[in-house]
Amino acid sequence: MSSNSAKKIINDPLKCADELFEGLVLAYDGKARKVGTRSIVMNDLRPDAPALLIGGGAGHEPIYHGLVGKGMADGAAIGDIFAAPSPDIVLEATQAVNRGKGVLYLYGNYAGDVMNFDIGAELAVEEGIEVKTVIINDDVASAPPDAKHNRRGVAGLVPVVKLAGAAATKAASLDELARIAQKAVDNTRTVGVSTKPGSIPATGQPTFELADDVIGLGMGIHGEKGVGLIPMCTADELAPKILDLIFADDLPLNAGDEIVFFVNSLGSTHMMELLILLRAAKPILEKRGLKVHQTIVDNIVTCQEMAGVSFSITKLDAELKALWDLPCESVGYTKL
Amino acid sequence: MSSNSAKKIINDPLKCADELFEGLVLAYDGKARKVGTRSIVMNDLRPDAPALLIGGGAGHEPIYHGLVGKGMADGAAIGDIFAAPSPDIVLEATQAVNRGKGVLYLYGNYAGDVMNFDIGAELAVEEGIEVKTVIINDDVASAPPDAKHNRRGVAGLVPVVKLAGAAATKAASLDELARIAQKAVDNTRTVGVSTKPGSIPATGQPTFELADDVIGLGMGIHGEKGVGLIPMCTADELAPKILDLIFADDLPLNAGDEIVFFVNSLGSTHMMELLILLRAAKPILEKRGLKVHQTIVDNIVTCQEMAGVSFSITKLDAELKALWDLPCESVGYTKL
Amino acid sequence: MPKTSLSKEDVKAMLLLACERIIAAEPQLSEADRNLGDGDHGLGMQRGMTAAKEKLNAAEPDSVEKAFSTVGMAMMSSMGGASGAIFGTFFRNGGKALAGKETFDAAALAAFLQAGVDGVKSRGGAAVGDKTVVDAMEPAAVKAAEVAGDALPEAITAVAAAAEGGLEASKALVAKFGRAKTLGEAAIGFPDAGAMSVTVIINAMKDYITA
Amino acid sequence: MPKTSLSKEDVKAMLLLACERIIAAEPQLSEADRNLGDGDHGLGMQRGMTAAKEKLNAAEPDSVEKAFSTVGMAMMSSMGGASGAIFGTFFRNGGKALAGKETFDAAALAAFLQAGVDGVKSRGGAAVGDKTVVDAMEPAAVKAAEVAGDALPEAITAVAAAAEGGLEASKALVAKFGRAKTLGEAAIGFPDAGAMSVTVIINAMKDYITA
Ligand SMILES: Nc1ncnc2c1ncn2[C@@H]1O[C@H](COP(=O)(O)OP(=O)(O)O)[C@@H](O)[C@H]1O
Ligand SMILES: Nc1ncnc2c1ncn2[C@@H]1O[C@H](COP(=O)(O)OP(=O)(O)O)[C@@H](O)[C@H]1O
Ligand SMILES: [Mg+2]
Ligand SMILES: [Mg+2]
Ligand SMILES: [Mg+2]
Ligand SMILES: [Mg+2]
Repeated sequence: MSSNSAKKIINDPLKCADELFEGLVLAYDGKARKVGTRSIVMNDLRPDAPALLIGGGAGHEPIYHGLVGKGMADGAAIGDIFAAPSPDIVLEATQAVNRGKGVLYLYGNYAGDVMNFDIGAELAVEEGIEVKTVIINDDVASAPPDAKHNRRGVAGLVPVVKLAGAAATKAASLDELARIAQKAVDNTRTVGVSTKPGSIPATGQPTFELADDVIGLGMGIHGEKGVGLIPMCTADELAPKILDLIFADDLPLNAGDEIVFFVNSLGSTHMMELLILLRAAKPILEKRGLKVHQTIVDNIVTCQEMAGVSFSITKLDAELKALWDLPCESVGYTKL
Repeated sequence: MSSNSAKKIINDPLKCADELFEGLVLAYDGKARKVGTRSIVMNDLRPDAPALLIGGGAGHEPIYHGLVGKGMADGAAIGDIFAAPSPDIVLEATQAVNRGKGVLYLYGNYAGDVMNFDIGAELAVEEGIEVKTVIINDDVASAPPDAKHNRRGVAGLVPVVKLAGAAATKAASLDELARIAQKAVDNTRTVGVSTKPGSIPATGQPTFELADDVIGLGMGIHGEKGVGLIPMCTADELAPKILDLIFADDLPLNAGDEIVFFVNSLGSTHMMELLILLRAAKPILEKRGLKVHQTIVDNIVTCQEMAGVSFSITKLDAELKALWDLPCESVGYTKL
Repeated sequence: MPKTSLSKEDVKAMLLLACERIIAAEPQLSEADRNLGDGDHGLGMQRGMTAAKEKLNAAEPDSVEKAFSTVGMAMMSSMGGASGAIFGTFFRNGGKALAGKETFDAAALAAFLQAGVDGVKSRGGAAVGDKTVVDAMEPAAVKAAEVAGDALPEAITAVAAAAEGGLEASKALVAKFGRAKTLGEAAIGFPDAGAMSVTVIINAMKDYITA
Repeated sequence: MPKTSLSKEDVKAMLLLACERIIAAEPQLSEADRNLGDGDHGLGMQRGMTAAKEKLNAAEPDSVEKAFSTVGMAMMSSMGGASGAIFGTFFRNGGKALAGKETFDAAALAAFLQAGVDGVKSRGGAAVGDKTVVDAMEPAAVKAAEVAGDALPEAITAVAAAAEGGLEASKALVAKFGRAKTLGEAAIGFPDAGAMSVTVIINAMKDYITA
């Protein structure tokens, strides 16, 4: 067993994914159940309806599996720490959420997730289950707009799953659910920054290296490189740097547009800092004429005790706004 | 300006409380407003009703002010970082939440809070506002059962404010509201542990010292000493140690009793660890015959990037259970 | 030249020196609180004394009483925390005892300290030996009563020594109030942060009076 | 003594050695992934090869094909992540190309590697130069085709050198797939973790065959 230099309250460092998963199922107080190796599926799902399945690697809690819930995802297929779920796990989850109308896979754009979900989909199709896939690629800093297929999926997952989850409570067909999920993705952009690495639970090793006097602008949630390092700066200096990257992207954000604005901590960045950043960011949004329909300030998309934040913007049209306003409840995100 | 060794995303280290407070008000999207120096008060409160005012020092976000909300507290009086609000702030908040039926002060048992809220109450009474006070003292490890007046208020604040907030939407009188809040306090116990200090935003200094190979058992959220240091251990070893301290206390927790079980991160302890601890704790609760009506796994009562966790148990009688089941929404805690 | 009696303008100048001394002592005061509490005592006192300085500088005081109570009001509203209530009460209640006095002499010093510590004790419930500000305030007040007939420079010098003695004695104590109260034996050896602030303030008064 | 042809039991033994070598190389493989990715590649490979070892040890293989596909299935289901899909596909598709073969010789080696790398390329979309496993697999497969007529020990030795050459060449590349793809120029100088695993596996095969 590796020594754990990160001083974490765990048991066997190699069993973290299985154990946190067991804990997660318990956190649902009987509203969801364990399926197969490492999938969680809601009980009491709408019959004869298309299903919403999310998933990804563990270690980023409360995502991904914590976004399973009422008005959220129907189920999640969970991998090991920082590793996409295997095709077997995807298949088990697919079978469990399917209610005869097919299953939408909705997950972040990582090579491992794409390949494993694709193999899982092939297995599901062999069993006669219709599968569609929508890939979340909200991370503006990871590739230019003309190479969206190379963009990572990061904190934009939360508004996207919220919207798709609301759609899943109403959609008549898998196609309709996929259309709305894709629209939510198309309307969502995120830029993150990091100030400190998280650690790999199995080894206690940091996930990356970062000097004390710099911020990684546009970094991914595993420490993937973004647009570059900038000198450590104040919240008031940082907020416009992040927003400018989002504004410079291809999503039109014009005066009068309504948005969801999500300020996310990557782990150990404290809510105090998120609120100080929100104070810096909101006037900039308002100056551009954007109307914030809902603000979310929380740590939902994390990488262990990594420090850093991300801003996500989701633009709401009338259809998405109506879906947004539906209540939802999950371990990771709840709204009345 | 002090150097900030904690690498935090802030502006002027001495203005953190004011700035995070401004951010917090923005996070409410117009549902709450700023009052006076540093108070937040919900709009659209039930007329002619007793009011629920909470408060305390800043730096522990999302508490205290983040527990203002629908079915939660009506308002909060906020101090500087780790400092109780001044009597002026308490008075401003009192005037703003009062709707002719008096105001219940509900806050954690710290000398500074008690003295400042007491002076605030004296000022409010001079203005003809009736005030009652219920003090939260859930921290089992801070004093023996016969010296509850010496016990700190910690994460039990969350279920207590939830219950009192639900009561505030229905209670006919200040006395009734105070009775229910007191009952919620009487039924709530917490034990916390710490593995790493947080930092003081103004100086970047750690809030306390703790060796790498020990855990502070029963420590308070500012690093106040608990029952002692124990060697660093696994989640499976730690969970029973914490629960045993709660079980050994004077709140009867017998087979068949229904409880709320709240696993709280003090800041940078990751949700993965909370879930692994929940996995260890839940079977122990079940073995004792306790029925967990609701599990909460979140970081709501924090001290900057301090690492550690607490377990809180609130025993529900029929009245409290009915109140628990009412929906609530706030920046810090929301349920359908 | 040592001053045997202070005008209200002198009192203001003396209190401004106390403000400066507390502001400068922030690191030591916070450090003391880190050992026993949450490490913010110096920051709170700095906030309070910065506000007090501003208020004192804003206008000449109407009276000796007003000079003290201005400091108390400023601390009470700007600080929060335990020490905002404690020092706010100390200066406000102490000041009230000087109502009508034209000058500040050794008898006034005794009246100020006695009323101040009485207010603190009834607000916070602490007594000597509980490892709080009272451990410095009470010996200072007792000594001031003894030397109330002496010349002010001698009186304040004796009072400052008594406060220091109280601070020193607080090191050996187990805390019974405030955040340090759960430390038990672990508190022994550390001086109380609030008591340290008391000595900084009284020493500043002494330095002003005896300079 | 070098082996010119392997029975299905030999293939099992050879694959068990590859499992051991990957498990032992966990720290280096994770370290390589930390430079370019999320630092878990060695952990995933360790998990996969531990599962593969168990499955191999559970029963004697029915066939040469089955020995390889057992490893592929075990990796595919136990690992997850990019490398679970990649190596699962590699061993499964490579194994399928050996259907019906009684022994494993240089021709079989060539068939295995070609089918394996083809599967990986169509699954992940990467080509040589994209800084992925393909950079080690493809040169190995190309070399294996060239030496398919040679004796197995000579063939595997040449193939292992080709894989190593590919790994070495990958250092100079900018990643186009996987987590490293956004690193740009910063990726230069570091070898690809997945390609490193390929060389560990092929070197283990070489050591078994030439021992
Ligand atoms: N009940 C009390 N009576 C008198 N002094 C007290 C009391 N509680 C705390 N104190 C004083 O307050 C000091 C701590 O002040 P400060 O750090 O500003 O407060 P907080 O505990 O709110 O952080 C202690 O060192 C002690 O002298
Ligand atoms: N599309 C792809 N095609 C081929 N190999 C790939 C591809 N994407 C990633 N890889 C390989 O996977 C390796 C990373 O594996 P691993 O760390 O297990 O995956 P993850 O990125 O999920 O953490 C890379 O070093 C690379 O060799
Ligand atoms: Mg990974
Ligand atoms: Mg404090
Ligand atoms: Mg303090
Ligand atoms: Mg990896």
